[in-house]
Amino acid sequence: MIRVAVQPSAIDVAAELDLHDAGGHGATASFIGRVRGEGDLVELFLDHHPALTGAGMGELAHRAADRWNLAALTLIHRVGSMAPGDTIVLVLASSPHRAEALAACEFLIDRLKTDVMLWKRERFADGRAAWVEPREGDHGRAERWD
Amino acid sequence: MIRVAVQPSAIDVAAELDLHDAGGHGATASFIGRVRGEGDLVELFLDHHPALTGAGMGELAHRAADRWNLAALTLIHRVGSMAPGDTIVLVLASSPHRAEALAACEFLIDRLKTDVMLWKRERFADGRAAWVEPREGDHGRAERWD
Amino acid sequence: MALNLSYFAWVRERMGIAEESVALPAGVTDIASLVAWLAARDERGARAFAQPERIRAAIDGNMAAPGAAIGGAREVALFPPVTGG
Amino acid sequence: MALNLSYFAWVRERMGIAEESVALPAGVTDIASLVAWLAARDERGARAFAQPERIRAAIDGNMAAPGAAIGGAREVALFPPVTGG
Repeated sequence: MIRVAVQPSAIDVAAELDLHDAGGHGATASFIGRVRGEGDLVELFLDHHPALTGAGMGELAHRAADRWNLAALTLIHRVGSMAPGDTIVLVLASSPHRAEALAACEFLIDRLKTDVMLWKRERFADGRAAWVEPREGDHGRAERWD
Repeated sequence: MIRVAVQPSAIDVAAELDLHDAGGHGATASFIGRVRGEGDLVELFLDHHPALTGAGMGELAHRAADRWNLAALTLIHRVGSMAPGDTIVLVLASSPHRAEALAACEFLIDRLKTDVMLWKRERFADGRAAWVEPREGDHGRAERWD
Repeated sequence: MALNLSYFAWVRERMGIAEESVALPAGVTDIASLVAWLAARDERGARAFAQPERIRAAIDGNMAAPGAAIGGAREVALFPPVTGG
Repeated sequence: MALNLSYFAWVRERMGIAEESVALPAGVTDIASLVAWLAARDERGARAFAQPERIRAAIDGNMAAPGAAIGGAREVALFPPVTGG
């Protein structure tokens, strides 16, 4: 459960991170959300509005870029049908200053949970399927930023 | 500077993340620190104490695991001679709950900056070399957690 | 006047279609009256729009309150409150 | 009694060595007196330990205050305040 290393060799991370790389300077905070398999979930379906969902994410990204000194910013959200373990959302925020990268990343993931036009439907092993209701906790976290 | 995507295809992240993967459930927050090339820096050298540095990072990891509900935790620090752009530190924290993953990641990077036994020497293009003095700002951030 | 309607999440499921083009009757001038008209139109509409307070709307890609006029709009999207990412 | 000393960062640079084994004279019983003795021993020591308030120490892998006794210790590490990761 815990991996600790002190190593003289290069640390190798990857893929989207390489794409995102801001010239290799400063700090990158990231958040990866995966579909959880709680309660025998077999499928998560995310409905989206092609224009509104993209516009909402774009606005969110620009607000973060206005608020913090960011060298690079990546927001990727998956939609459609997903299985437990699948990556559903990726946030990457880079800044010369770690506090800004961390704050921007946290702001973005909190806001993605409330502001972006997405609707979740869960399907379980016994065949039940239900659309997820908005969660109060998410709104509480998102409002910290106002 | 800003990359936004809404995509139905799988999101592919990688390497250390794969090693770290907590079974694909929940949220992963990460922090990647790179050597900055400010002021014509050509080399960053990190001195460490073989026993104390490893013990300090291990203790930090255990404190985070005691405090938050973490499914997985990775802390990697590079030591020795590094060039601008090189990855110097990697923190990965996974939890069923995103708030815990984010808090643990931020705690760990703040603490790594102050608690871990490492000494930095900077060398510049004109040949100057100097050991870095402790920064007050880092201690301020780290003390938020006490 | 023809108006494109699009439905999302359980509104879409209950309507049985993702979009349609409708000719608005006189008196349907804002989101609230559009929702009331759809609820009264047929059984699918009654199921989808039984609780107007749970319906959100966007007019031509912009979020719109129940009182928002749908005057020259090309598209109205109707959906439940978002559940986020 | 032989004691291993190890030096880090600019303490190591000023001492010119990473470690050494020393025989402690009588009266050198804690970190503060060890640092004072090293500062008085030779020119390298004078450079490295001119400001004892800037020196930190660990005894056998545990951080130690200036007043900490070095009684049966095998190793004492001497270094500046850490600058973190």
